[in-house]
Amino acid sequence: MTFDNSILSLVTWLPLLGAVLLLATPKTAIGAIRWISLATTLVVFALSLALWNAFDASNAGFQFVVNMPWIGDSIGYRVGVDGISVLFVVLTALLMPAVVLASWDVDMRLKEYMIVFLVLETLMIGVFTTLDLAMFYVFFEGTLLPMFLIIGIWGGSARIQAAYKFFFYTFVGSVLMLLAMMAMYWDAGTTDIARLLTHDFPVGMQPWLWLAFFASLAVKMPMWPFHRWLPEAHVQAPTAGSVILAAILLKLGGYGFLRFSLPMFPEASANFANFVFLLSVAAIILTSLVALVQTDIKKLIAYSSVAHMGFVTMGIFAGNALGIQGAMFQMISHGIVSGALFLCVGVIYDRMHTREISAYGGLVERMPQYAFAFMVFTMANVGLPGTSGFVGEFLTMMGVFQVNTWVAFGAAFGVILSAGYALWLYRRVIFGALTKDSLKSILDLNLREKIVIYPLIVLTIVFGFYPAPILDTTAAAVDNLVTQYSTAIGRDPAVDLADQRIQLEYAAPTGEAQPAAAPASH
Amino acid sequence: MGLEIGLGHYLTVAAILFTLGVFGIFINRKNIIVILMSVELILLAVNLNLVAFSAQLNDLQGQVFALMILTVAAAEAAIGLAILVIFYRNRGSIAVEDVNMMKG
Amino acid sequence: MNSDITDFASLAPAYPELLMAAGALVLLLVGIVVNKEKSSLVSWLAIGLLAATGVLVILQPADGVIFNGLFIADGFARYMKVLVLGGAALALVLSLSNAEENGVHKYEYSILAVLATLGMMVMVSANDLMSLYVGLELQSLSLYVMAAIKRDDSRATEAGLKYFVLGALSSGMLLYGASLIYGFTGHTNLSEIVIAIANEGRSIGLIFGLVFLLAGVAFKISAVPFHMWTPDVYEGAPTPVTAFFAMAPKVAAMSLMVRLVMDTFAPITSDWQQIIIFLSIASMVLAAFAAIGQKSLKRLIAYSSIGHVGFALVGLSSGTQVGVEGVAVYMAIYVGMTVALFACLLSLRTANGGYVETIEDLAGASKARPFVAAIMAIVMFSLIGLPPLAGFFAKWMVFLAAIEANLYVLAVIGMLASAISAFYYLRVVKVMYFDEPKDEFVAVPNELNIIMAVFGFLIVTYYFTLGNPLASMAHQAAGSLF
Amino acid sequence: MSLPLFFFYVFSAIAVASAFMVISARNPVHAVLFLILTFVNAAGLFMLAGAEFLALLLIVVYVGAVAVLFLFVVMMLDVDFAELKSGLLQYAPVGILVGVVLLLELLLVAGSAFISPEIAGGAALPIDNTIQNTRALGQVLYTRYVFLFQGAAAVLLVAMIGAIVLTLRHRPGIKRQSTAEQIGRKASETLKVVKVKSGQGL
Amino acid sequence: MIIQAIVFLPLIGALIAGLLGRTIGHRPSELITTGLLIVAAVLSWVVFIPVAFGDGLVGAVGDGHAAVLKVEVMRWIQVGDMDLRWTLRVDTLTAIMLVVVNSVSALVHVYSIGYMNEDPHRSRFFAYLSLFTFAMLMLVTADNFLQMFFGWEGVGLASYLLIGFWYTRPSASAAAMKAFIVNRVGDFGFLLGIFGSFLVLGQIGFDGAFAAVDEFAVTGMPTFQFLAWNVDAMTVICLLLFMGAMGKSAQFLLHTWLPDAMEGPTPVSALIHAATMVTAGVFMVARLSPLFETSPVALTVIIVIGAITAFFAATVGLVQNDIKRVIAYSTCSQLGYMFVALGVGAYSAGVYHLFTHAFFKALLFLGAGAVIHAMHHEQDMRNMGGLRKKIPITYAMMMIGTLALTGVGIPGTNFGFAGFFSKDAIIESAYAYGGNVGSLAFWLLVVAALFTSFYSWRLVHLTFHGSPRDTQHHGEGPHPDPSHAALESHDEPIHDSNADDHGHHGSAYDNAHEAPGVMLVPLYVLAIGAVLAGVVFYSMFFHDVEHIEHFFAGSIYVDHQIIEDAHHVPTWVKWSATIAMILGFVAAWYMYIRRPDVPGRLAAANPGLYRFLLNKWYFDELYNTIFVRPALWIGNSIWKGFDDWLVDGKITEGLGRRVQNVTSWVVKLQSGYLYHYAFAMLIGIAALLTWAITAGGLI
Repeated sequence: MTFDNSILSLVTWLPLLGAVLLLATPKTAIGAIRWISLATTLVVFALSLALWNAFDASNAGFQFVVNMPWIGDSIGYRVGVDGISVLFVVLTALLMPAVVLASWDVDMRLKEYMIVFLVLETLMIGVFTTLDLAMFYVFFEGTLLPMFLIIGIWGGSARIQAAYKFFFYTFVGSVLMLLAMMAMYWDAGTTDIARLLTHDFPVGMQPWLWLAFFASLAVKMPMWPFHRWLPEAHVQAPTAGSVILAAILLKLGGYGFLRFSLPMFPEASANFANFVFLLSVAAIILTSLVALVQTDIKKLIAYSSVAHMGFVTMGIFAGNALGIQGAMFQMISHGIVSGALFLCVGVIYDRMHTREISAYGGLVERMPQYAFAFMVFTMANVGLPGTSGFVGEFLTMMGVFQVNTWVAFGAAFGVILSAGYALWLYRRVIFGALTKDSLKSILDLNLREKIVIYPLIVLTIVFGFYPAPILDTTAAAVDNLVTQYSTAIGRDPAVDLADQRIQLEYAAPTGEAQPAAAPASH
Repeated sequence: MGLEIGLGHYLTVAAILFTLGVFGIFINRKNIIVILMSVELILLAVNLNLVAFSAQLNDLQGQVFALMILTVAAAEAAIGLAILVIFYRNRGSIAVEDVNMMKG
Repeated sequence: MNSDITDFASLAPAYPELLMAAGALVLLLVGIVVNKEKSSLVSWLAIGLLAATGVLVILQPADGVIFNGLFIADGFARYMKVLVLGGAALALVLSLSNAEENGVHKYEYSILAVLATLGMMVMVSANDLMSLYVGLELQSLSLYVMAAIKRDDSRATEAGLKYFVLGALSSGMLLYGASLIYGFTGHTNLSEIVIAIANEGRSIGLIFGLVFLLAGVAFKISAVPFHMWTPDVYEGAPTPVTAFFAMAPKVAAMSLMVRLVMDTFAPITSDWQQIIIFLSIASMVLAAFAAIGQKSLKRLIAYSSIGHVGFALVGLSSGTQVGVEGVAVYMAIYVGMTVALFACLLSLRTANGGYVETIEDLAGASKARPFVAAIMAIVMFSLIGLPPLAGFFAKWMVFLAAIEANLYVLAVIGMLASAISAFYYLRVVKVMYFDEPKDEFVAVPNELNIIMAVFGFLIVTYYFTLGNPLASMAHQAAGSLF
Repeated sequence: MSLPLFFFYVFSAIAVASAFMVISARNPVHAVLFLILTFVNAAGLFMLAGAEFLALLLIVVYVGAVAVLFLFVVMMLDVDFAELKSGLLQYAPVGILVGVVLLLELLLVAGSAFISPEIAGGAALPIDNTIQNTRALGQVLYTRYVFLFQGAAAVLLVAMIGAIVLTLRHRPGIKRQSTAEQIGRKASETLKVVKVKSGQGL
Repeated sequence: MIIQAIVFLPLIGALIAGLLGRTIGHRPSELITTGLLIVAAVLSWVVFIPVAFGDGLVGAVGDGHAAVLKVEVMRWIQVGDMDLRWTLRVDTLTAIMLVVVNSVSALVHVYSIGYMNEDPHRSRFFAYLSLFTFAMLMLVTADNFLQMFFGWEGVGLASYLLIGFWYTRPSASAAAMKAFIVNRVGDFGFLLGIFGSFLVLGQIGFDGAFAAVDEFAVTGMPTFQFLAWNVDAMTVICLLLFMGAMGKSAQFLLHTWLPDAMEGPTPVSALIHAATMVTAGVFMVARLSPLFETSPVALTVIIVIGAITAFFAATVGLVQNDIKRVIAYSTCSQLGYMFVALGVGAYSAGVYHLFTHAFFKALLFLGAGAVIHAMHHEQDMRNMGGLRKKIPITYAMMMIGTLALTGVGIPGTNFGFAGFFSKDAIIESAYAYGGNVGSLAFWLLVVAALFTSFYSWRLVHLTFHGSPRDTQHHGEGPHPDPSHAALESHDEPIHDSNADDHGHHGSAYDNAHEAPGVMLVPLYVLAIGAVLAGVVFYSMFFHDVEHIEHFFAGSIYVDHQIIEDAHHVPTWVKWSATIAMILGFVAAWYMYIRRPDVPGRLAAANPGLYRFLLNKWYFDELYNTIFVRPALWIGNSIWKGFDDWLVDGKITEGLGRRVQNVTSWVVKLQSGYLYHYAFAMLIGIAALLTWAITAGGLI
């Protein structure tokens, strides 16, 4: 067992081990349960950092690969990460300790709660580390189970309907993807993703496979108009659940697009790109408008998530380096920012037990540190340069502008709206006079909350100014992807990497058009 | 030896008996005993088929099969009537309409 | 006229059956002699007998066709027999607790179960329409009696009556089919029939025979539209009996179905394929919808089993070796899930001692009996086919086969049905976990705890524990049919 | 018309007619009796096809045992027949439809019944006309088909166990004979010698 | 190092005051931020003086296009071909801006020590101020589009924070939001412009972009498919970029946020909404002058928009009663002047006005702040009057500012206040540009100059002259502006009710007092600038083409023709602005000193016009009607109609109901009747038989 062939398995399965440990812990040993969970997630986080550190960013292929056939030929134990997946592993591992800490005071069925979260962590990391098509589905779909329980058991008042809706939306979409995976297996003769990536799927088959994947990924993403489950799931889920949902689970969709749709069905992706663009722009604009009129904090943020995911899909299907890198960045950034936003909502929800915007106002008076944190994340949500939220939006729009100016136009318009709803939320919750009696004694962030939130602030800002750690990690893999994709659909990959797509036409240089000439006569 | 009368004749009679058995279930839906008798008609049709085929094919297997069916059907009838009896003991009726404590 | 039975050793392929038969008679004697209050002795002996037979099957010295072609022992039969025996033995173990109030305390119950299992083994090994019929009836008659064994209970007797009448009707149809097949191929031996069909091709008589025959078997696996008895019998029969019904007989009948279509009717694949597809779709869809409307847990399980038969048939529809593997794996996983499910069901007793009858009775079980509720939830998720639980891998295998055979429409319908079916499985989880408790629950017998723990563990860790061995066994088993 | 054909028509006509009466008779007792008549005529048809043993078996087993069992049960269960017959024809249209479809299809089979010579000639167990039907069956039943024979025996065993376990009741309050107990009785267990003082009574 | 110091010292100050402010206390925060800014300001002059009066920028490298000093800080975004770095770019234009920004900022910091003396959140305020300064510096030192955008949005953020500094006032946070969002509308264009220029020019850095533009001389002008149209690429890009400038510089159509921004503390208005941030648009167009020069259409649009803004804002300024709003509209109007200059190609003139305007407008605002401070945060001029005696120093300073703003000076000579030189330069350039557009711009600017003079003097008269009108507690009288009313109905939080040493007893006038020294010193400094900035730098910005070229050293495009032409306009043109100024002064004198009843009567005589002007041409209402409310309506409709009703109610739950329907139907099939079950089987077998033979092709 060397670092190379054990690290991924370790990172993936360690949380499960923690869960087993918890299983053996008596229900009443609250302290032990908390600390075991925290220790597990922290160790996993440390390992994921070691993984990132050891990751060779210049290598576009899969690393730390283990490849064993397992059940028949169709399901293997295959793991490996490339530039596209490694960061998601780190992101997941990063947020889990935060989630555990945020759930420190959960008093209802703590043991089960922590077990479910640890299981969820294994499943989420598994999605990103597995290199087997069937196992991808296993992990991808497996996340439904703990999330269903999280929403259903620890959720709010309308949790049951939300849990059901969450379950069915994702499940119905996914089963079609499962069938597509089977068809891929028969066509390529393997479920090894590394080999599937080099397999040319028949052009006639691709649209169907693409659509089947789309059915699942679009729901997971969620793309407009398949997003309806998200606001409810977010609203009803407990804080930690919302965090994981927004930060990680939504990314599974984007990851799926990058891992499967684009490289494996390039022709279909190219053909459907405009369709995706349409939905992306609709997501960005329409859900932003909807977010504008929300009265529930979590719902507002949930809708904003949908809008932000619109940038991701848009960037991915731009199919050029800018767009895809931007989408990758946007996903990581959104993972941090939306996770943090939900943590922030959780902070006041813990104190006030309401998510109604109208129940708040003037929090800055009593909670200046909270107001500061919330401001940073709000601004990141708005996409202010200098926060991580900007880089992704900018790159995706830039990438898509090369392909389709309409889409970039619409997306840029959405940026205006995002400022609208985010600031409007901030204004109503944080600003204003503190007139409500219920808020008079509200306390600012405590130490535990600071430990959770402050690092995320730092990351948000650091990645805004210095996104290189992320972009460099993804660069080689994305370039590889873009090259493959462009070659497959008959474009010049060099152009796509250089990101100049729309052909410029030059008028003949004439005397009048001399740029240095005076603009007009006198 | 073959069949003197023609296979088609036998099959036709068997088919009619079978159909009468089926039809019997539809019109005697309330009387379990008659339903059981209808089933016996169906089995008779089967036996007739087998015997006819046996003769036609000049093959004894058909008769062996029929023999088995007769044996097993007798046992089946015994079990069936036993169940009917305990059902009657519990309900005091054998009307099919009463046999619907469970549905849905 | 002449027999190939020359000595006892030549019967080696049938040793397990012989052991069972002899064992059943011994048990009968023991049952008569021993004081009736100690009936659990017979149960344990019966369990031991089933287990011993199982071991014998696994160690079976020889494969082959004996009894003048009436009986076949091959890899497929061996696989299925192990499943049948396992299912039967576990069902008997489940019946041990509170046997009296379930009406299964009579020693005859165990003996009937053994005889039924014997019938199933004959079915699995049948290589002739006659042995098929005899095995089927041996099984059926035992089951009719078992359904009504709680003879003072009007529900149980109603269940027995319904099961019997409809079973008799289905036997009639099966026989009619058998007679037609015999007539139009000239043989009752399955191996000979294949040759005859291959030589003669299709004819109306043959196709009718096929349809009737499959309808008869479809009744036994409770495929729609021959499923109607299932919910009522499952509900009416005592729970341990239902557990028995839900496992071994299904496996046996399914293996019969597989052998018939994959072997006997292989030359006319396109004809039976559409029938199987019809049965499959009808079963999956109807079960998915009907189960949603259920209040009784046992009816829910009945519809669930109908649905699962539909899924297993998806694999069979492909008519490929992968499909048969899929069916084999599916049935194994199905048995495992069913065992765990009934163990949960039997261990949940409300405070007044009554069984959990309706889904609503489960409310809050997660608080009062967290372990049982957890296992139950795992089983429910597994029944949905949610990865990473065993149920997913079962579905994976069968749908993989369907896709291979380009049965896309079937696969899509199946997947959608499975999505709909998730609705009612989730309801159980919902009631247990999300709803507030109404009643207290009483303690669980130990053997149930062990069963739940073992099967819960296997379902959860299927990928690591059973996945690989089961797949290779199924592969071997299916290989013997091709 | 040959004689066998004539008898074929007679038997089959009566069989069909009485079968119809089985399902339409108002009184179940009559139905059972018609069932017996059907069996008897079917036995005649068997006979015509050369299955002598089966024909007699049908009469002995079916008429003698099964049908009589039906008769017992019908009479034992005091059923209100009038009530059972009400609404007789409610499902008749469906029944007729299904019946007609089935009949037409089955007649299609009967009409198209053609056994190719190869199949007819390749019988696995050809009938030897030199020995009697019963003997021929007997010869194969205990050898070639011993497996089925034993299987059928098991079925009958199940039927026996089943019938007993379902219907046998040990009613309390009924005195039963226990031979072992009777034989093992000792005087000391049954007799109590009481010394009675004279003049006092008990 | 000097460049880094200039840029990052404010950031350090901001971080210290912002993060540690609560720990170290208010006073140290103030001193640290202010001190650091003063250092930065001094260093800025150190950089600037050699440029203005010496051999040019120290350490600059001429690369054919411009003499530029570049300092690379670190890598930023590197994707594909796009290699973005944080690079500080300093050339003449930047140096000018550095001086303007840091000087004004340092003065405002000093001023704020006095002005915000009683505010409980002072350290936060200073942190914001320094943060703003840093962002502005990032903007002006940007070496590429994105860095400029960073600064652009950064100042937007700081502006948002500062406008909403008094967060308990709903109007303040509303104004903050409005400012941010309206700016975002501009940024929408800016972003698209960046995308477009990257697409067309293939460069994200300025040098590369300028070089690429030069290529067009050889290759011809590119066109590309934008939205549905095939268009001249540079025109589209320039217009989009200009849209950004319109937002930031509050040009006509995107101006609505600026007056509302006066909700912020007055020093903020001085710094951000007068001297620096709002000029970012001007700076941007100047910075990108090589790009804009390629698109005559875009330039024409700039002229028209600038001229309209200058005129429009001036008209609105005529009738406003809030002292700060008057100055705000004045700012808006002056920004219009600058854009006209840019549009006609006299970039240097535009920058010139930017430069001078910074001083006198900051002076005016700070002066107004001193008035407000003296009047205990009374801002309505109708409640002032006669303050000349109470606060003479402030009065003097305001007079200087007013003289500079109105452009007092003698044409043809070197006598005049700062505004005189720069404004006249613009008006002359506009005339020189000629054509319909030029004439329109010229006349609008002249009229605007008249109005400027009028409202400036009106302000002075109402505030300082005449007799005090505020005899009661303030807060009464008609306030047609709702936000205004809201403003007055709330006590500013600056008044800690318990720590209010000058209280509300008696009239504000009685208690009016001169500002403390720390507030006055900045006024003096700015006053010097307002007096001298014009005359000292006249030659570098406008007077002499060679000098201009040398001075700017390629950092902006210098059009010889227009400047030569502007110097040779007819004399009446040269006098036109001065005459307009005098007319305006006379009118104001007449209406507010001589016959104070005239304004009321005028308003009564033309109620429509009056209300039209008072309500700022009803732009807020218009936007509310055509943008805000429809957006909310659409949002609500989609939420309730699409999401809730259609997707949720009809599709998702509708499917659920369909499933239930099917279920109840299926469950009915299972009737419990034995014969039904048998029927099912028989019907099933009949159907299967039929299907098998028909589908199997046997009949």
